[in-house]
Amino acid sequence: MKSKKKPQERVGVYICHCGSNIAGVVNVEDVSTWAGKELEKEGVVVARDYKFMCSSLGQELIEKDIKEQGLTRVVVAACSPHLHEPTFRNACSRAGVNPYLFEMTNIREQDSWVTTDKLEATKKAKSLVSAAVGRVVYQKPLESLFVPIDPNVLVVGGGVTGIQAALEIANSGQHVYLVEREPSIGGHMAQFDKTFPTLDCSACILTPKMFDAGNHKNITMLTWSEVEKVEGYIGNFTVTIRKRARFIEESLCTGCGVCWEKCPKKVVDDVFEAGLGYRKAVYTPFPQAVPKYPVIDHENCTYFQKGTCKACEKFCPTGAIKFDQQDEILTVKVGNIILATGYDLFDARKIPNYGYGRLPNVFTSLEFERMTNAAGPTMGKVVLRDGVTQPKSVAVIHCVGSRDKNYHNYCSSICCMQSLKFAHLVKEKTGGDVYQFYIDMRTPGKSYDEFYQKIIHEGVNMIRGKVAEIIEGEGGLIVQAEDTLVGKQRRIPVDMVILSAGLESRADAKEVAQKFGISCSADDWFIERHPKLDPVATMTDGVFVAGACQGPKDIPASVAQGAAAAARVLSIIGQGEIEIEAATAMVDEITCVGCKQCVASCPYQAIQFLEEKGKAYVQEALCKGCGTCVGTCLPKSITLKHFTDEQIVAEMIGAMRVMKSFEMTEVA
Amino acid sequence: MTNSIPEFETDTNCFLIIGSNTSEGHPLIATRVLKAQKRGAKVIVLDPRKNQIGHWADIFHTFRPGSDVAIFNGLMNVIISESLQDEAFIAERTEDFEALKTLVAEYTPEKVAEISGIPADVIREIARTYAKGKPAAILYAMGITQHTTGVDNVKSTSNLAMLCGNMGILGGGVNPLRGQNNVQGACDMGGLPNVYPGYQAVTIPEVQKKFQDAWGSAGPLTVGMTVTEMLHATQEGKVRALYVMGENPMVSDPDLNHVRHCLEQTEFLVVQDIFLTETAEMAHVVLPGTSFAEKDGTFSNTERRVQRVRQAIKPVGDAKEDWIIICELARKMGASGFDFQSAQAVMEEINKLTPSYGGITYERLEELGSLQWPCPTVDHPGTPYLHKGKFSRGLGKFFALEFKEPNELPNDEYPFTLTTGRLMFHFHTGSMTRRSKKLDSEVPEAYVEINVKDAGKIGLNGHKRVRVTSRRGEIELGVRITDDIKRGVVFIPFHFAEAAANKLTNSAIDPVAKIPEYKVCAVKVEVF
Amino acid sequence: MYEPKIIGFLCNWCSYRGADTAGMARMKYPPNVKIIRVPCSGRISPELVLRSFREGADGVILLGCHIGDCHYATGNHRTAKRMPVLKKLMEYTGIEPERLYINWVSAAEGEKFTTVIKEFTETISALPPFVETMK
Amino acid sequence: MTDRLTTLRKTIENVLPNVEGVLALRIGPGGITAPHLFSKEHSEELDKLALWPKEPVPDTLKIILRAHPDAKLAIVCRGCEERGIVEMFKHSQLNLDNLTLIGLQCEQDEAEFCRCAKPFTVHSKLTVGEPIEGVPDPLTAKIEAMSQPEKQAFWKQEFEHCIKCYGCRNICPQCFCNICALEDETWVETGRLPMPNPSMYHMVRAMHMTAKCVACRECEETCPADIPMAVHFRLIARDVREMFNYEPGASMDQKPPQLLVLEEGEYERSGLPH
Amino acid sequence: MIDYKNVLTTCPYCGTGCALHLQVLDEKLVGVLPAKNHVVSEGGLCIKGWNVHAFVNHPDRLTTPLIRKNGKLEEATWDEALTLIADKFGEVKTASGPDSVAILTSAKCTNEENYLLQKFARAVIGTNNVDHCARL
Repeated sequence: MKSKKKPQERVGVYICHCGSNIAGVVNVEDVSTWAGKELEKEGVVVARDYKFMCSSLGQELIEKDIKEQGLTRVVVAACSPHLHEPTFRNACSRAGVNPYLFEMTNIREQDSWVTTDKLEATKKAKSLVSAAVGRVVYQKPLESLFVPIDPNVLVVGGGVTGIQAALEIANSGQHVYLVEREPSIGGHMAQFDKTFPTLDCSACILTPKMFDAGNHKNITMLTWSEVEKVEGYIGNFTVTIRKRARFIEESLCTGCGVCWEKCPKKVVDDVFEAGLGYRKAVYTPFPQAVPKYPVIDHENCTYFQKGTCKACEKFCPTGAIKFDQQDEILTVKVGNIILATGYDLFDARKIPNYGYGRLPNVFTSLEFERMTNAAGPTMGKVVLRDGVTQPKSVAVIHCVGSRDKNYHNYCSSICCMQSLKFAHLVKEKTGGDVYQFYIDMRTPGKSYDEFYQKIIHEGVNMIRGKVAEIIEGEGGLIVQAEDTLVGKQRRIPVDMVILSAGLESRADAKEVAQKFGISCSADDWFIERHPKLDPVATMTDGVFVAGACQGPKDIPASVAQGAAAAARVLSIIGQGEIEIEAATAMVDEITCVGCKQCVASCPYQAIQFLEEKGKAYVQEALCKGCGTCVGTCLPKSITLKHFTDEQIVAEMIGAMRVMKSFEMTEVA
Repeated sequence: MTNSIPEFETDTNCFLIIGSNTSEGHPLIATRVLKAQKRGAKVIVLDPRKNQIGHWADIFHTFRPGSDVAIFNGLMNVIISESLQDEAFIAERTEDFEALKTLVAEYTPEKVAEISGIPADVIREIARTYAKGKPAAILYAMGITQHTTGVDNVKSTSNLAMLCGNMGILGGGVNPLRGQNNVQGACDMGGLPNVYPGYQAVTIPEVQKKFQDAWGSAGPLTVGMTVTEMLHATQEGKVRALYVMGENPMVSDPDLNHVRHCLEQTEFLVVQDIFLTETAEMAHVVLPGTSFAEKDGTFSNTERRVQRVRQAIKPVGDAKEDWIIICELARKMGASGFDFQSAQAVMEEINKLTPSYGGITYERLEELGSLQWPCPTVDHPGTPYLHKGKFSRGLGKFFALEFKEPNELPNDEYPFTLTTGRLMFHFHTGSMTRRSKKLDSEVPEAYVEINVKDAGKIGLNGHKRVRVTSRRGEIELGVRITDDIKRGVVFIPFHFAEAAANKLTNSAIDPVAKIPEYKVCAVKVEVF
Repeated sequence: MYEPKIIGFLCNWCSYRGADTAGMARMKYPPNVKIIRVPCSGRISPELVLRSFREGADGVILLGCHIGDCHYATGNHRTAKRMPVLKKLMEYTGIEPERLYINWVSAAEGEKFTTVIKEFTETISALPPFVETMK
Repeated sequence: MTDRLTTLRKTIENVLPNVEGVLALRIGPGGITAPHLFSKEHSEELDKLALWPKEPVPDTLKIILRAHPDAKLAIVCRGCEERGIVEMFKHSQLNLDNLTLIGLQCEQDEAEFCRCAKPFTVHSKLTVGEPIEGVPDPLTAKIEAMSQPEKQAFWKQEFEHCIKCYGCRNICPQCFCNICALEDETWVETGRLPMPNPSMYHMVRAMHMTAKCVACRECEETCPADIPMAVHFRLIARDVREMFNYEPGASMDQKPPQLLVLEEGEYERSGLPH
Repeated sequence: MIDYKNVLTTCPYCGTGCALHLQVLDEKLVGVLPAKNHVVSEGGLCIKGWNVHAFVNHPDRLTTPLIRKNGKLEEATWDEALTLIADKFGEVKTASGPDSVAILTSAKCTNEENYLLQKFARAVIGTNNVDHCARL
């Protein structure tokens, strides 16, 4: 029988005002006075309220009480523990109280911010404080376990973000596996011609980085590859990667290009060229591709489809074509993972009013990017779908799929600047009229608004209004919109329309998140640990996110995040070992009856069965502390540290006791 | 018990249970009551506490401890005034009915309601239910007997049973539920100061001669001392040596401070037991006996059913079967007639000297499982229910009994009435059950049960421990707040030596049966 | 009308953060639910739910990550297998099964959290107090 | 029954030389039956071999195996007891290689007494008697048909009768834990009678019997309060079968469903929100 | 050799007289099994009955006679203890008469033991000072 005697502890209770965030709704003085008096029987010896508990003065208050009043347990009622639990745990630790003897209760996000009635909010706060006090006396000191960090890193996604992250890490001397789904790294940025607001040549600034990454001794480049499975935990991930068959022997290939010159099969390139151009069945997406090796497109290759051809094999000077190549499954061990999987472009076909796909001279932003690229399908010429006619007037439509409750509520953040860039390029290349249809202009980056002013001076027509419809007429297109500045409907005839499509999360973002054990927001962007203070970490230790996979971002922000994620990873590697979850499960060998039910129930295979003893055993380093086994074990021989039945029940009783007492006083 | 346990399930149509916490004290008897209820029988429970059986009874009410005689008189008042009595039975089988009738006429339901706290209408309802529920059985336990009016209470139960013709029939009767496993057997075997085995009075010279012939020597013609008297006598030096086998008066007897004083005065105390009980700790010589699992013998249950106890394991350590110890001691003192080779051999002597046990042999028990005495011969089938056709004394006598207050009543200083009793999870002085892990974990320590309103009155706001004081002593213990106990009454289980309820209880005794008033004394309850 | 007492067991990774999200968006919901944070909905054994009712809870709400999104991969699968059985048991014992509610709320679903809490509080308010029904 | 008794005696006589003992029922003093370990040294005891009333023989097996884990034994088991043994095996509580099962098929009156859906053995290689069809369970049907308030009142009353003897737990062949959650005051209040409604004891026990109860009904039989608790277990067993396609004791290698991840279609059948 | 037996006996807690089997494995008490076709208990037991074996081998059990020497109880042999008692009883009986000895029999012991002890009181000591806690 477990000892059920209630422990005698000295508990300190601290109620945070959080300025007026909490104190504006919850009567914090009342809560602290009440706790000091009514919870005395539960062990409370000090109860205070303070403006900002998380401030250094607030923390010192706790530390001082611990030392002077001999507190053995600390409860802080403030914001979400996801925010400041570590802060107060550290404060306790400094004053000599084990961090696991601290309990935090959330009276801001889950009380003052969500409750209208001040009295009710105060009651709820009391109830939550009572619950925390009830629990904290049963908490036990825990010591963390440390495991060594594997210094290798996995970066998923070879766009500019991933490249940046990979280079930062590789340059510091650690090894990186860079996994890219496409045949070449480079991502979206490789498709662009110019970048806003500086109008640098995109390729000129990106390709050197791609080259560096491709040739770095510390980077293993795995293009045309995808991550299949991730196991393990921070410091010790085992990642399974499928390296798809290129049908090219990389060690023999020189990237001379004879194969794609000789390949008879022409294919519309709707990935890199956005459908405007062609490639062969054996190809590299673009001339500066890294790595230089082409891939054979199995679905379009005549040999694979019809069994004859082999032109490439015939002409290859080094005999590098290998039609019998198979997918390769690699297993790599890494300590940290950075996800930089980027974004998908919003599919403009979803808005039928804009006619994309139906009206030939409606283009998407990506199509226009390729069109203006000197190496692109039109050699940089701005022309209509017929490939020859230069447009005399062009409309650029903002917020296509963004800021629209039918599609995405969010602002894609890059479209305004991108559209201005398009206006400039149209003017520069055709001298025609440009009409910008926008909802609001958003130019908050460095030199962004200056760029906007400059474009206005170039004589671009700015029309504030959401485009209702694009129709055919008068030998071209007619854009219908309400000009909200003048308050009148306008019909503007143009030759060409560019839809500045928004960014959206990758179609398989959910699947990827699941694979890596992180979560997605409602729009399927990966969720960061904290939107302000921890933007590149995730709730899963050792897995970081960077760039547009976390939300729409422009190049500078993506690059910054790539570097930031790299810095976080390097700091972990630098620690050499990492503290892992102390709140793991534990088997009481005396009471375990050896029925093996827990072994089957563990999602991590962390429970071993010791045949000799006939008992179950938890491997701490594998245990993630979910507690599923606890719910399975009938005699309750397994306990989850820090979430024991005793603790949860005490917390529940604490909350309930106060609710009941209010009920009684109200009746009386 | 006049009747048998299985009859309850099959025959009884109404149960009047008073002063018995049946489902805790005698759980498997409560089972039969429950099964009868499922068959349609009515269950009436009266007790100062709404105990478990009270929760599922058809009629339940609390009453003031000690008002039993008044309640019975009130019930009989209703029955007679509504002519629900069994005239034929009264005429043929009983005597002195008129005296009873005259007396109970005074006890109107309204008057009884005032004394007992049971509303007049409820008294009427109970009376009607009982009278119309023939065969109806009265079940009681120490709640009836442990009073200074214990004998009156018992007589009242038989008054009521006879009034409705519920004696001598299957499923009826007056059924005291004996508390200890073999209290029936201990009485049957002459473990009393006034009788030899089989209730043969010590004062009758023929009886004395019979035993003298059989044993070579016998006791005097005078009645000996009861427990309470023995203890008093030690103080005066009248009793110099005391031999206690398997009893623990240091927890079980009333007014323990006084008991301690007496035992300290005893010149030579021998205790034979399986544990070093509170009494054994005071002994001059302690003899290690054996538990039921280590010896052969028989127990007689509350329905006079004699059943075998069989040895399952050898005695632990150097302990010896108690019957062997007695034989060895007797032989040591030079006595003859103690050369038994087995418990069976002892039973053979009992068969010869105890008429009611004449036919209860080990061979028959092996074959039949059990036999209920009276069973005078080896071809007698045993007696499931008594008084069939005729009472042992001939006619059944009605006793006209006035209600008398208990010896000690609450006052301003001691405002609560303390009543004591048992719990499901412990047995008697707890020497065995408190050493059983499972049972001990259920109720590891003593507590006082108090009504929720009284708890508020004494300021028990969240406090977990109280001090209970009577004129004789004080104990400190836990507290349980409940609305299942009558206001003004507190209850303490007596199993716990460290907070022994019997430090508080009154040693005032019934003048006839010499039974102490465990069920009523005045106490105060204070928080600290 | 009475104020129902509701215990909410929320997983640390999705639902508790979903509640935080609701807070950050200043969405309002009734104060009856007292949230207890657990690592995973799989940690909640039927015993804990039953004990909450025993202590006088009128309703118990159990929120976890969406199936497939569990921070512990498949911890919530066990919840999805255990709790329906408990609901059935409640039904067979004559306890309104709607007193126990299981749903999935992600960290982003502040609005869903608010709706779920509002609806559950309404459901429970429409039932008599649990303790009363057991008397 | 004489016929089965003779055949069973013969079967045991044949098995006895190859094992350390055969667990079966024996008539004792006063005609009271109890499980007994028959041995070749005392084969004359087979004169007292009995069939009925059914006793929790697997429970006795459990006790013997704790002290003699490698004992080579045979056991006479009815359908329910065989299922119990299978579950014990699946919970690593015994080694089937060391155990000879002698299946005893129930007769009509016995099956009806137990309201048994499967009064026959399926795994035993040696069998005695002819298997018969299962019989309906009118009690469970009756209780299930009650309205919610009726159920509430019914079970409140039944739980009020409970004297907390732990007999149902003690006698259950599936309760083999060293310590028991029902004895932990975190879950079941100690020392209180009647237990507060709804009984934590019975609710927790019903949950623990999920995917475990083999419908032997020993619990109901030993209950001094006559509580029809197996009704709960049977209703839940039906749900588990429907939701997760699992039946305790039916197969040797199927794992209890609540341990595993959701299979195709299970979530949809669980009744949880989509 | 596995020595397992069920010993049918009567429960020593309370006067109901339920039957139970003591489960004995290799001469150790390992459990309790109710008796299904018993006339009183019909296969049921209360919690005390189910745990009746638990105290038997408790370490507190008295395993040897004890004699008080210098105020303390000390272990002694059976012969020492019985001789001391016999001598003392004899001396008290001779000096103060048989009624200066009193004997408490037991409602927890068997009929046979109660019979023998009252026989001892009446036949060996010569007193009717025999009682037990029937009233308690």
